[in-house]
Amino acid sequence: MNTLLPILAVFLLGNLLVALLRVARGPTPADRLLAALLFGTTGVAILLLLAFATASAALLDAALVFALLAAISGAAFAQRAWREEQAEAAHDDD
Amino acid sequence: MTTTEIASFILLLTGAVFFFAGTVGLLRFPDVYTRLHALAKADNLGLGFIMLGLLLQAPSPATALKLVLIWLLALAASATVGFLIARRARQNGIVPWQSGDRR
Amino acid sequence: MTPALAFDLLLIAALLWSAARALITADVFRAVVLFIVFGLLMALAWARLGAPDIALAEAAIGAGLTGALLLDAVGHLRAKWRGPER
Amino acid sequence: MKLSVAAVRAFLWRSALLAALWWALTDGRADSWGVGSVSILAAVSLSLRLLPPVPTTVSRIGLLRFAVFFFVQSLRGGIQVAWLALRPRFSLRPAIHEIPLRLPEGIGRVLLANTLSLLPGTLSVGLEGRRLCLHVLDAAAPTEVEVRRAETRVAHMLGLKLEET
Repeated sequence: MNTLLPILAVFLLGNLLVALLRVARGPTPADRLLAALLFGTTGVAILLLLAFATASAALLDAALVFALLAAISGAAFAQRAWREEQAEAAHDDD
Repeated sequence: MTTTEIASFILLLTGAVFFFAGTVGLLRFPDVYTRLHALAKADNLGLGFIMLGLLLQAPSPATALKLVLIWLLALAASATVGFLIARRARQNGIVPWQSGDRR
Repeated sequence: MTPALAFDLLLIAALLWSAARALITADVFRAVVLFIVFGLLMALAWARLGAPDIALAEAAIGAGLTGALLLDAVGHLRAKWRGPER
Repeated sequence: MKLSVAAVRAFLWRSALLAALWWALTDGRADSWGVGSVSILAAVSLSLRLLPPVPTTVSRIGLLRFAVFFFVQSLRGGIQVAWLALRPRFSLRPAIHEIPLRLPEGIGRVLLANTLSLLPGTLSVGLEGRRLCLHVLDAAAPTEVEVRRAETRVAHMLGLKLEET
């Protein structure tokens, strides 16, 4: 079996975790929700690598769901959860 | 090692390099907008290369098509989410970092 | 150390970290984000344990739907808390 | 719904696309087509109701040219941002540009805004009417030229007419 795939998976997981630590520090809520983007790309890549390393095709479906749901939680955040300062920011928007 | 395996190897490594660059950009860049640049571009390209590398090892054409679909979905998702986050950050009054500011 | 073992150890550490942070954080919004992160990491863990179907369900329900609902709830709560003063 | 040539064409195209999607999702398994054909029919009829067939057609040569343009440019964008992140000396000169679009209202503008986030040096941060706000990594780069090029490609692909601003 290809030994490169598990090594790459570990490397990407390390990347993901370092980035997550950075993202968890903030400082703004927007920085925190970059985690959604991170899982949407790095998480998907890790799942793809795992799917090929263990030859389990079902993990590809999990990767598909990952990409979709990272997008949904990102959109939910931007549209619904974080609009507190909108009122006073509206006038200096343009 | 066949030529296909070598090509797959190189593509996968290139993908890993772009992911690494994306992470470094995320750590070094000063504000949320520049970090979005790093994530939206470098990570998507990294995923694209990983996808291409795995495409060469795909057991069936259907799996290959599914890989491409996953990549396109991830592209559309991160472009959209990136835009939504950037727009909301701007509406909520987060000022972009300027080259004179402290990091 | 084999790559598989390294992967599992990293994943375990990250799971414990995100779970602990989600529990002890005072800020609700931060806790929700950490909960989503925990759910997605848990999905990776199920994938490693050879249960792709549960990984799928965890990502869809645990992280996606619950996460979106919780984020929506945070938005409503904040609007309520801050609404009357402005 | 009145049966017209456009509707029939849209029906056939969408069925073919969704069939290809189903084939990929089920790994080409033959025994899944019973459920698959019912799902495809349901999805096509729903899509025809939610998004009625529109007279604008996607030009195939335009799609191909846009795809090539997009891949080359996103490669450039990724390399540029990777270089900016990895180089030892840190040099960013970000700015916000506001560019009036020539594309008509609708899917074209949204597609352009999303595409620009993946192209070198630009990130869409706002779209109100025809004004597109871009965050750029280098204030001195010829952003407007790049945006116009991408805009032209999108217009060609979707068969849209550019309006003068």
